[in-house]
Amino acid sequence: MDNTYYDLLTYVVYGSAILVMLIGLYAVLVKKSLLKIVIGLSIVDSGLNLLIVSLGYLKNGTAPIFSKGFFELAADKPMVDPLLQALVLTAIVIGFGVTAVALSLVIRLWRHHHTLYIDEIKNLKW
Amino acid sequence: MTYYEIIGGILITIGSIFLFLGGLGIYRMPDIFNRLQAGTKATTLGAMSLILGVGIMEGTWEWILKSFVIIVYIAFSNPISSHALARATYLRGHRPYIKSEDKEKMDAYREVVENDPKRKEVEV
Amino acid sequence: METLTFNQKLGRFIVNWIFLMLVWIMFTTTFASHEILIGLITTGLISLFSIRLFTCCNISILSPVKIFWMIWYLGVFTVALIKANLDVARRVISPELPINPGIVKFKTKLKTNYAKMVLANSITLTPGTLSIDIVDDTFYIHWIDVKTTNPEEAFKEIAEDFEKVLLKIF
Amino acid sequence: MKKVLVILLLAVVGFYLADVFIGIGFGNDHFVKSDEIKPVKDIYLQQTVENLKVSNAVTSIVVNFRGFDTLGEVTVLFLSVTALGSILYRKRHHAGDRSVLFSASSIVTAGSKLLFPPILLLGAYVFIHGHLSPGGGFQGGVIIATGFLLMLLAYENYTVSHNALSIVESFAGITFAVIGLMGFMNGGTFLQNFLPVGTLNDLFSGGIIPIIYIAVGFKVAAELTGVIYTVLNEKGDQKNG
Amino acid sequence: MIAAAIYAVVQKDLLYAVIATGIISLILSIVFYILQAPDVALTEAAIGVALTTIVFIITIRNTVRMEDESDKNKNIKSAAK
Amino acid sequence: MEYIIYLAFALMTLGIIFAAIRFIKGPTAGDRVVALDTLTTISVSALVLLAAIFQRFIYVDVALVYGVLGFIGVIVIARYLEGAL
Amino acid sequence: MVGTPVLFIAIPLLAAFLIPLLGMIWKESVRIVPGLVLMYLMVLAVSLMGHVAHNGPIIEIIAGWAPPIGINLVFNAFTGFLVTLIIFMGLLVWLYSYRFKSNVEYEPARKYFILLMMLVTGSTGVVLTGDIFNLFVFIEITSISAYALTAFYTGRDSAEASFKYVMMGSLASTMLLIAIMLIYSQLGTLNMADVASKIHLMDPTLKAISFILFVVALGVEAEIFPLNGWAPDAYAEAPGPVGAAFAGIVVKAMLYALIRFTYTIFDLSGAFNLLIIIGLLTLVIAEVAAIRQDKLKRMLAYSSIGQMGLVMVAFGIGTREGVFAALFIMLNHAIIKPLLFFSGSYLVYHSKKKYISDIDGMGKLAPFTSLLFALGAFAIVGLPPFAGFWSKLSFLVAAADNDMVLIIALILAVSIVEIVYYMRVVNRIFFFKRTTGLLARRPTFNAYIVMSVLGIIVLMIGFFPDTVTGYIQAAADSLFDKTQYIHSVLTASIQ
Repeated sequence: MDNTYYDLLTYVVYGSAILVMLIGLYAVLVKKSLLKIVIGLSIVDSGLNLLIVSLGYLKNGTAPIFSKGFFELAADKPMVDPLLQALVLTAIVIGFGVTAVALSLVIRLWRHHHTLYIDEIKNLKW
Repeated sequence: MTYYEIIGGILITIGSIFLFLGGLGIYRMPDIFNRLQAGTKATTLGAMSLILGVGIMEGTWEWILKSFVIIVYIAFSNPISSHALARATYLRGHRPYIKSEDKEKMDAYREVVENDPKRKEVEV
Repeated sequence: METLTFNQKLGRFIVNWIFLMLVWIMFTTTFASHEILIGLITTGLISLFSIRLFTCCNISILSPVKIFWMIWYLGVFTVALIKANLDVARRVISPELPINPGIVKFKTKLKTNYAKMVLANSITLTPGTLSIDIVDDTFYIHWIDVKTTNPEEAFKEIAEDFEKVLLKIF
Repeated sequence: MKKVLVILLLAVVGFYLADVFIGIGFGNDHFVKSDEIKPVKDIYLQQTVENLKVSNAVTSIVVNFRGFDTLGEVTVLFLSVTALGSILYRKRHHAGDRSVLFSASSIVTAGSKLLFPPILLLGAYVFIHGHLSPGGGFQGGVIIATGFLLMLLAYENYTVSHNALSIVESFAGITFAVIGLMGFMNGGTFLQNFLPVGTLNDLFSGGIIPIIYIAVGFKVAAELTGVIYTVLNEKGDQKNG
Repeated sequence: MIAAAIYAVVQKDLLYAVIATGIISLILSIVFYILQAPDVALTEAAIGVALTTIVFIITIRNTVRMEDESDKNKNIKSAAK
Repeated sequence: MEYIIYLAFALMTLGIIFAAIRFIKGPTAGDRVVALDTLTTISVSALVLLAAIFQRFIYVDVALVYGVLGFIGVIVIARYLEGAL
Repeated sequence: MVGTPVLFIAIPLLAAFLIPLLGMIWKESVRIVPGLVLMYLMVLAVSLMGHVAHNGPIIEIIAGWAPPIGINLVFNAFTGFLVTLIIFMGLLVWLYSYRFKSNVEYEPARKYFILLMMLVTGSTGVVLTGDIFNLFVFIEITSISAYALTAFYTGRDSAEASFKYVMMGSLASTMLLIAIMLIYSQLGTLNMADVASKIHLMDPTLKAISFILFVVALGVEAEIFPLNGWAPDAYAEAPGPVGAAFAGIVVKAMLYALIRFTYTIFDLSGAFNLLIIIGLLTLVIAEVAAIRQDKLKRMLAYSSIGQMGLVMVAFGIGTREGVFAALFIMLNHAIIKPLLFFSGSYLVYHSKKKYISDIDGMGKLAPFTSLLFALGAFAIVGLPPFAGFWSKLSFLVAAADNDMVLIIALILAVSIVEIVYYMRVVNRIFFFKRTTGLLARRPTFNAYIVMSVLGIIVLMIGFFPDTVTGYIQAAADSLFDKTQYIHSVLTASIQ
C-alpha cells in the first residue's frame, strides 16, 4: 500500500479517536444527569484506548504472537508494539473498576436525593 | 484455485448476501416481531455459511473445527436471544402488528398475559 | 432441583464429560498429549461442578440409534433452515411486503425442557415463525404469514416434522 | 451559552491534541532517531522468543516483564469490589432480596443450562492458553463471570455463596503473591521465573506465566461475579421501567 | 463509532445511551482487531459487551431512565413505548 | 477470490448500515436491541473473515468469544425490558 | 537488612488478600492484621533507612530484568524519608481508628481497614516506583481507595464529595496516560531513569506538552489550584481519620510524583517558575477561602491546600535550601494536620453541621482535646517555640538567599491571614460562652495515645529541630543528585 493512503489513515484514525474523547468530555462537562456523566467518562476511556493502540500500529504489521505456522507464513512482517497493548489491557481494567465505583456512587446519591439532576444536588456545584 | 476455495467462495458469497438481507430485513419490516423474524433467520444462516465458508476456504482441519464450534454457538444462542427479546417486548406491552381484521383471534398469546395475575404487564 | 441417585449422577457426569471434551478438542484443535491431559482435567472439574445444571440426558443418549436420529434431525433442520431463509429473502426483497402476521398456539407432546428448547429454537429458525413463549406444553408462535389459527393445523404446519424426530431422541 | 463555550474549549484542546498525534505519525516507527534510543519493545520481542519461549508477546509483557503492573491491576479490581461493597452497604434489615418479578421462560433457562458449562470451558480455555493465543487470565475470568451472570439472569433463585467467592478470590490472590515471593529463591528477585521454560508453542512453556494466569483468571472471575452479585442484589427505592 | 458516541451523548433516554455504548465498544473492538491487537480486542469485547452493560442497566433500574427528569409526563409516556 | 471477499465486505457493510439506521430510528427499545443483535452477528462473521485475510489462525478466538458473549448482552437487556431483572 | 523494598508492596497485598479468609475464622483479626502489617513495614522502613545511610541507595529489580526492561523500585534517602513518614502516619491513623465507632459492624469494618491499608500501600508504591506506568497504576490504587473511604459514611453528603472526586480523578488519570504515551512514543522507554537520561532527545514541543499534562494531572490529586475542587468536600465529608490520612499520606505521595517529574525527569527551564506561580496562586486563594469558611473541617481542608501551595513555592525556589525547607514543611504538615483533624473531629463530634460556632467554650468541657488543638494551631501558623516555626524560617532563609523579596512579603502577609483564622478558632474554644447544648465527646484511649504522640512530636521538633534536620538534609541531597539517581538505577543488576 502506498504512502498517501497511510497519510489519510493518520488523519482518520487519530481524528476519530480524539473526536470520541472530546465527545465524552463534552458529556462530562455539559450534561446535567449523573449517569450521563458516567457514560461520558467511559466514552473518554474508549477514545483514549483507541488512541494508544493506534499509536502502536505499524504499517503491514501483525500481532505480536509467535503462534504455530507464524514463522512460515508471516515472518517478514513487522510486529506491532506489544508494550502499548499490554498497557491498554491494564488501562481497560482500571477504567472498568473506576466506572463501577462511580456507578455505585450514583446509586448512593439516588438513595439520598431521589434525583440524578446535578443542580438539585447542592454540593456538586462549584 | 482449489476445490476448497471454490466451495468456500460460494459459501462466503451466500453468507454475505444473507447477512445483507438480515440488515435490510430489520430495516424494512413493520414491527419488532417481524424484524426479529428477518434478523434472526437471515443473519444466523448468513453467519453460519460465511464462517463455514471461511473454514473451508482455508482448507485445514483446524480452521474447519474452529469455525464449526463458532457455528454451533451461534446456532444455539441466536434463537434464544431473539426469543427472550420477543417475549420481553410482548410482556412490556407491545402488541404485534396485525394486518387482518380479526385481531383477537390472531393474537393467541394475549389471553395468557392478561389472565395470569403474576404476568401482568410491567408497570411503567 | 431434584435429588439424584448416584447412578444418575454418574451417567450425567460421563455424558457431560464427553460432551465438554468434544468442545475442548474443537477449541484447541490439536491432539497433543499435553492439551488432552489438561483438557481431561479441566472438563472433568467443570462437569463435576455442573452436575446439577447440565441435566439434559443420561447415558442412554450415547446409543447409536439416538445418534443416528440426531444426525437425521440435523439434516431435516438444515433443509428447513435454507427454506426459511429463501422465504425471508423473498419477503424482504419483494416491494409490497407480503406478510400477514399473527400469533398462534399449539400443544406439544415433548416432556423435557431441553427437548422443548431445541424445538423452540428450531421453530425460530424455520420458515416464518418465531417462538414467543412456552407455558407448560403450549407453544405460542409468532407467524409471519398466518395460514390457520386452529392449534392442530398450526401444529401440523409448523412443528410436526421436528417433533417426530425429537420424540425418538429424548 | 455554556455549551458554546465548552465546545469552543474542546475544539481548541482537540486541535492541539490532534496536531501532536498527527505529528507523531501513524503506522511508522515514531521513536526519535538517535543512537541512544533502543526501544524496549524490540528487547521484549526478542527476549520473548529466545528466553521465555512464550508465543504471545503481550502475555509475556503483562505477566513477566511488567508483572508488577498486573499485580497492581488485580489489586485495583479487588479494591473496586471492596469499594462497591462498602459504598452500597446497608444494615441487614434494609437489604432486600433480589427483586425478581417472574422467572425467565423455560427456553432461556434450559438454554442457559446447556450453554453454561461450555462458557466456563471457554473461559478456562482462554486463560489456560493465555501464553499461546490472544487472551489470558483477565479475559478468561471475565468470560467465566459472564457465564455466572447468565445463570443469575435465568434463575431468580440461583445464588452464589459469598463465602465461597471470597475464599476463591483470596486463595488466587495469595497464590499470585506467593509465586511472586517464591522468585526470591535461588537469589532471584520478586516475580522472577523459577521454572523451566519449555519449548515454544507448547502448552507447558513460559515457566510461571501459565500458573500466574490461572490464578489471575480465578481471581478475576470471583471478583467480577462478586460485583455482579452485589449490584444485582441492590434494590432500588423506586421501581420504574 | 463517532456516530454512536454522539448518539450516546445526545440521546435523552439513558437506556438507549447504554445500548449505544455497547455498540461503541463493539466497533472499538473491531477496530482494535484491524489494528492487529487481538488481545485488546478480546478484552474490550469481554468487558464492553456484557459487564459494562449490566452494571449500567442495574444503575438505571435502580434510579431513573430518562435524562431529563423535570418532564415527568414525558418520562412515563416514552417509557411505555 | 479477492473479488469475492470484497463483495462480502461490501454486502456486510450495507447490512451494518441498515441495522444502524434501524438503531437510530427506533422507535422502541426492542428495535434497538434487535439492531444490536444483528450488528453483533454480522461483526462475528466479519471478524472470522478478517482472520482469514490476515492469515492468522489464532485471531478466530476473538470471534469465538464475541459470538458467545454478544448473546448474553442481549439477554441482559431483554430481562431488563421484561422488568424481571 | 531485614528485607527488600518490594516487601512494602507485597506484604500489604498478601495481607489484603488474606484478611477476608482470616475474618471468617476470627472477626477481630480484620482490625488487628493491618496494624501488624503496618508495624512490620515501619520496622522495615527504619532499618532500610539505616542501611541506606551507610551503603547508598537500594535499587530493587522486579522479575529479574534490569531496569530499562523491567520495573524497578528505588529506595534512597529521599524516598525512604517519605516512605517512613507515610507508613508512620498510616500506623497512627490505624491506631486512631482502631476502635472508632465501635458499633460499626463486621463487614464495613473489614472493608474500612482493607481500604486504609491499600491507601498506604498505594502511596508507598507511588513513592517507591521507578517506572512511569507503574506510577499510574499505583495512583489509581490510591485514588480508588480514597474514593471509597470518602464515601464511607452513609449518613452524610459524602457521596457527592466522592463523586466529584471520581470525576476529577478519572479525568486526571486520562491526562496522565496521554502524557505517558507522549513520552513513550518519543523515547521508547518507560523507566524514569532511562527517560531522564534521554529527555534531551525529545521534541521540545512534545516535552512541554507532556510536562503540562503531568502537572495538571498530578495537580488534581495534590490539591493544587485551580484543580482542587474536590478537596474541601472530600475532607469535610470523609470520616475524621480519613481526612487526616489524605492530608498526611495521599497528598504527600502525589506531590512527590510531581516533584520527581520536575526535578529528575524533565529538564525544562521554566518549570521552576511555573511551580512558584502555581504555588503562590494556590496559597493565596486557599488561605483567603479558608478565612471565609464556617465549617471547621472545610477550614482545615483549605488550610491544608494552602500548605501544599507553600511546599510548591519552596520546591520552586530550586536550590538545595529550598528543597530542604519544602521537605521540612511537608514533614511538619504531615504531623500537625492530622493532629488538628483528630482533635477537631472530637471537638465537633456531636454537632450535626460541624460549624465552627459549635465549639464555643469547648475548652472547659474537653480540656485535653482543646489543648492539643491549640497546640496544633500554634504550630502550623509558625509561632516560635513550635515545629512550624523552624520550617517557615528555613523557607524564608531559602527565599532570601535568592533575593525573592516579593515572595517573602507575600508569604508573610498570608501567614498573618493564617494566624487570624486559627486564632479565631482557638479564641472561640477557650474564651467564648457555650451557646449550644451539645456535649463534649471523650476521646477513646487509642485516640488519646495518638494525639499525645503527635503532640509530643510537635513539641520535640519545636524544641530540638536538630533531631530531624539531618534526615531532611540527606533527603534533599539525594533528590538533588540527579546523575547519581540515573546512574544507580541504570547500572543496577541482580545482587
